[in-house]
Amino acid sequence: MSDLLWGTLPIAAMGLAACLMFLLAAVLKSGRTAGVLGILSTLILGGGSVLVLWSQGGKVVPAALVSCDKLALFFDGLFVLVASLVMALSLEYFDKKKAHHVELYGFIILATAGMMGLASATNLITFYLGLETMSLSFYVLAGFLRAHENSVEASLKYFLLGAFSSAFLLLGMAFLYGSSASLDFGGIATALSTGAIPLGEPILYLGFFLFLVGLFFKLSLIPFHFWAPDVYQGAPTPITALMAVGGKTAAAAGAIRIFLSVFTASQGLADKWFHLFMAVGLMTIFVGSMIAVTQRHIKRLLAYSSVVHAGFIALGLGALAVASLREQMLAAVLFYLAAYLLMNVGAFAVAGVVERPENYDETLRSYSGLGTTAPYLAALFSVFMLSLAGIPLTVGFLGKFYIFGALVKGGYYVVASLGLIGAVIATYYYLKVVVALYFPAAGEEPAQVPKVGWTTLALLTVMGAGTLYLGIFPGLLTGLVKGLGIG
Amino acid sequence: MMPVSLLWLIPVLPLLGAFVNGVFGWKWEKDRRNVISAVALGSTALSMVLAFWNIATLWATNWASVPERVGNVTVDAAHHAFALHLAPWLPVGDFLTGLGGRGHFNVEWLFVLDPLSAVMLFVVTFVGFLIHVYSVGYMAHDQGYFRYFAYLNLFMAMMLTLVLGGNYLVMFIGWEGVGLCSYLLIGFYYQKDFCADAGKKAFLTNRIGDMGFAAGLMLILYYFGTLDMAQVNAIAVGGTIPPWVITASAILLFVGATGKSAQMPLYVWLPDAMAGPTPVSALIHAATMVTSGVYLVARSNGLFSMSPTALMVVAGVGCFTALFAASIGLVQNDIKKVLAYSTVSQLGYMFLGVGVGAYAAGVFHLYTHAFFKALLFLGSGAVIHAMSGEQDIRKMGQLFQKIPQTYRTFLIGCIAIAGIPLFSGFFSKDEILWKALTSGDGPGKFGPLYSKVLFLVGASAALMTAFYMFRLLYLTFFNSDRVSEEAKHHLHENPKVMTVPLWILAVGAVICGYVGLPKLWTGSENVWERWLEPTLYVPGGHGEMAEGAHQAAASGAEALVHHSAAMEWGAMGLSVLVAVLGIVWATMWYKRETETPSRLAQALSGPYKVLLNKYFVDEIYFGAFIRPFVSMSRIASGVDRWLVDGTVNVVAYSNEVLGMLLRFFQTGYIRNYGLFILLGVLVLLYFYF
Amino acid sequence: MITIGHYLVLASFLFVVGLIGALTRKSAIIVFLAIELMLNSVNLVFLALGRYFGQLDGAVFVFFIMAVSAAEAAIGVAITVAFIRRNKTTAIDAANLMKW
Amino acid sequence: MTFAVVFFAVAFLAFIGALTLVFHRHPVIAVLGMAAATVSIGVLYVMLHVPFLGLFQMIVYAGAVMVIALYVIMALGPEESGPQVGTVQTVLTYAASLLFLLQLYRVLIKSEIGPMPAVDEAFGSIQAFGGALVSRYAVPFELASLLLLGAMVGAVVLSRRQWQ
Repeated sequence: MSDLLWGTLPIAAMGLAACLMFLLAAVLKSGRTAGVLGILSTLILGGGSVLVLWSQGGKVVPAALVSCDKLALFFDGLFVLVASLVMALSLEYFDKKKAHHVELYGFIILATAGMMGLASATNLITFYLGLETMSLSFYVLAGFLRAHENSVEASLKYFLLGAFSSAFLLLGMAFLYGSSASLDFGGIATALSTGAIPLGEPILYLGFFLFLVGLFFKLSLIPFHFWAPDVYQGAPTPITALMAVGGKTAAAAGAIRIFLSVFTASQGLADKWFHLFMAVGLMTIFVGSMIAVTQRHIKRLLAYSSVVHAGFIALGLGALAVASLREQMLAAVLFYLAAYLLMNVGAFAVAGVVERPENYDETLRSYSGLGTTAPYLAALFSVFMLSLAGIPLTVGFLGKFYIFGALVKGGYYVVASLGLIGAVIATYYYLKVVVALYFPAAGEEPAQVPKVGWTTLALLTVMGAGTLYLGIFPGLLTGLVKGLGIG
Repeated sequence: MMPVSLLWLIPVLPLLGAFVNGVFGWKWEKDRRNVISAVALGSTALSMVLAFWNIATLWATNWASVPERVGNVTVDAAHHAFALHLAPWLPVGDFLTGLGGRGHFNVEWLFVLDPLSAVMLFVVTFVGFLIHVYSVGYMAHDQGYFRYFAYLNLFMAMMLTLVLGGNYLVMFIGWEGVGLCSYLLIGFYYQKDFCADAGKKAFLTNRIGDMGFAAGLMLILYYFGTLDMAQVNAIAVGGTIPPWVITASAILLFVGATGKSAQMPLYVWLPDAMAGPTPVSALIHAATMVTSGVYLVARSNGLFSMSPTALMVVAGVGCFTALFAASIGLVQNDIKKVLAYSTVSQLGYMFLGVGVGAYAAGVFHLYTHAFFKALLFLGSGAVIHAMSGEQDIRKMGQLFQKIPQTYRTFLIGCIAIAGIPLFSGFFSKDEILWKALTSGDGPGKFGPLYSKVLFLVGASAALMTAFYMFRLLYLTFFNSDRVSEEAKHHLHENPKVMTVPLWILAVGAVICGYVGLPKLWTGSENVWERWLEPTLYVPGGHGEMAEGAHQAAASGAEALVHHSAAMEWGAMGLSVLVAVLGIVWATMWYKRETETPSRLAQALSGPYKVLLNKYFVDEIYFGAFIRPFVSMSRIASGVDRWLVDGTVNVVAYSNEVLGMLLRFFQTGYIRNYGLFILLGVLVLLYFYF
Repeated sequence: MITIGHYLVLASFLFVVGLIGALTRKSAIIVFLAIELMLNSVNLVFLALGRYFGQLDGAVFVFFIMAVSAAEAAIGVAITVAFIRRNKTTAIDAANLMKW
Repeated sequence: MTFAVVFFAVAFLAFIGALTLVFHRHPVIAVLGMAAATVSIGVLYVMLHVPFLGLFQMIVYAGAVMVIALYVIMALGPEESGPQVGTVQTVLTYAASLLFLLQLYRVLIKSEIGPMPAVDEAFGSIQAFGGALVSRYAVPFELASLLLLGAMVGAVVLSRRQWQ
């Protein structure tokens, strides 16, 4: 096979899988069958191609406008994982909602293909197309529960605001193009490092910051986060997990790639975004936590939680600007993203299980006293909550620990201690949920949970065990993320 | 070599048991309680078997010919230690230490099997297993059976992690874990208010200690550049660390130890902790968890040995606590309270032992104490169980015929703790007192006056111990019959599942001391000390020290010329004398009902009340710390709730208010959100241009 | 003489007009079209820059943006129709169930 | 010179079209304004030497998108609704948009603006364009086709009346 084909193998595989699913949608009647086929094709085609390429050490094909280095493959693996998990959770969820539609799985796979494109783009065009493929699939997926008005509203909100923000992103890209006469990351980096900027520096900065706005929107950093709580609340819960985990990881992946290969080329620029990310990250952590404390809807609470987590990720991304910290921080951010995947998909999965068929957004009331009526589910949910809160012996703790450890090592004590304070505030609302699970308020009857199928329970068990296992023995993951970089 | 690589299973097995019972136990709570106990007992028994196998391996190892590394097990032949490097945990990397050296923050899951941890392993798994067995009978009729066994198993897992942890952070996990379990089990009968209060008190007091511990760890990490205990000890005795760092970190660790091991001034939680079920008191608050402070000091012996000041503090606090708690024990009327103060006092002895640098003696007392104190607690539980929950010894008496098995085992326990020769308590207590007297030779190099004071205070505490234990025995089993009619009606000997563990422990309380026969009797070196000696860290490396010790032994009396055999016999005689004296005294006053105690109490009503009210320490703490705090808050805000609940509430509240305000930006209107994006863009652009 | 600057200024004006439309119009359809106008202005920038640099890359990017716009139009109209059917109005402010 | 006149005329038309879209009360006229703007921009594309793309612009926007939009508006009844006036939102929007424009302007006057260089006839030809699409930009091209397929299915899914 030619190098070009090798380099695009994972994206092509997922694209093929998506086409297959769309074709099958015309024939299949049962959503469950479609789901199983979707999971199989994702794991076989997507997972297989990632494994094959990984075993070859990745392929870097400059001509393909995508780079399938090990970093991209790591992300591709995460995307395959999250897509499979979300599809497996959808099997029961959409049955319960009586809206099990065969096309669903095609869109999840299409979104995954988009994420892969975003994670391996080496050119602004592929970057943009990957982002839009992912976003368009999300717009559709958010509206999949058309019988519920929240779902439609979420879809509309996400669509309009997404298009609005990508206008800024595109304008930024246009000015970046104007400042380097190249759409290739390599070309832009050369222009930055040599200082050969055709239209002058101001236009470079303008382009850069407008571009960042688009990224901040996708990462849901404050003040570009407003869409997130509403959309997360309104979208079908497994899809929320996909958006919160896959979408955010993909945005972070794109950011990592473009920052490492382009924006570190000029130290002046790197200094600017270092400070910007620290400020935005800390603001996100603090403001997000404060609002999260007031939330009663579990999905909104989880949405703000994922906003806060984006703040921590932003701290890590910002520190990539510091050359001496780059390698360690990259590993820390990758670890954080993988940890975030496990615990967040788990938390949203429980939220989906607790949802009743007719109801749509459950408040904390639906969780009070689950410790007695559904002890296993409650135990798993506590594990995810404690991990999100960053309690030791969970993978969430280690994620924060590595990021703060790297910050401290780099001498950024102020940022690290502020972030730590924010992390402590953040524990409050997670513990609130755990308390509700085990100590229902006086006079409250313990809530009941709809019947849970074995697939969901098995997946939850795996994720819970993974959260704890990696929290105790992180060696597997730290070994994987060590030494990954732009090929 | 094989069993060492399975070391991690020892804590994991009880953890699995806790998991199974915690998650599925509620299904078996009603009619299949035997499944719950089978899970709990099975996992503990397996873990015990594994532990014994490991200990046997350690015993049989030929250190001269052992390879340095086998798989993920490394061997430190000089210190007789196997270290199992299970997996990395917090690999952060290198950093610059406070002394300008290179530190390595690479914490792994490190489990260490050496003679010291082997002793603890033996005590925890063996006594723990017996108490599990006993609990099956004791808890048979209680609510929350599955919860009880899940907590108990979790406790075992955490305690074993604490014991086996090879670095301070792994140990700290166990340390916090046992604290959590203790808290959960003290509050087990959470329907009763005082149980929950006692749990809270234990929690808060332990937090104070833990802060010291955590601060000590940070200091150690910053200056030593590692948290691996073996390395810290080695670096400490290496002499490159400034003395103040060593003293400060040792004292901070000791603050943690005083919290967990209930020493002055943080002992107040332990007597209250008796609110929990009695087997819990036996396991956690007598035999294992409360001794972990002693274990911590013994584990860090290199660190402590290098700081005479720290040792002086440890010995002083331990010695004073021993006397102080014993004096309170003299007049208490609750059977478990007497034992609780006795535990505090005995823990003081252990600290006295490690404080004078006699780590082996301190750990020896820890080991014998585990047997006889667990025995006494389980015996008291058997009494309480037989008396349908009565704990006041003023309402007992003449029980020796009604519950003979319990009586006999309790008697053995009392003799052992009193320090009568040929029973285990005698050997360990005598060893500690002797080492205290000769502490001028120890690493602390205490002056002769300090040594003598330590010895005399220790001996007086021993006198009181003998007295209050036999007072307890007589008031419970002899004296006059003061049992209420209703209790009498239900009075019965306990089932086999409870008495068999009692007998096993009783046998242990008699014979377990024979591994540490004094050299004075046998003429050859003490087996116990020879076993533990390799775990000691001394300046100049271990080999020389061992060599030196043997030379000293060879040259006989010369080296220790000022401690003649006669003097040692004398000290031993004195400690026997005080024990006998205490017993005789108690016999005179309490064997039969006499007027003396009450008359004396009237004559000396002032001191008596002071003792009865435990020196008013709870009240003093309340007056000195809590009440001023409360009244200050009254003055400050007029609402005392604010300050009692602490600033946390204020922070949380202001947080919520801010959150509520910020929430209103989330209007739900798409165009508002778009506008916020635009405003964000503007802020960004104007900030950078 | 028409320079690259003329194109950029025109594009900025169009972008800002689209911005105002997107944030003030009440009808969801018009808001969507206003956003398309913003994209159009970006297209103009790309194309002008490509022409300025003598490269085809800008034009290619515009081609892809158009493709995405067309896709977005299809999806957007479908979403809007679904929304309008449910709320019986095109008013964008009707999408206000989820807030705070 | 003629070029400049045509440019300004077309630019003016585009601007007026945009203003109509944003400010006209009647949705149908607003959409027609947008159509005018897109057609004008298409003309600018032709003037930028990429006639193929200009044509494409007119077909896609003025043709497809506008027609769909008009169709929706007509089908659902053209409610008269202009922009909001006088609310905090509008005031802030105008202010912020002006500031944004000012910022763009400040950047542009600091930029090193030069005249458009001459290009040869082959530039922007359909051959060159097609060649680039199938060679260098083959991967994005495939991705775009995937995206369009998804959009098609998505539109069907979202607007289908019956659910199972």
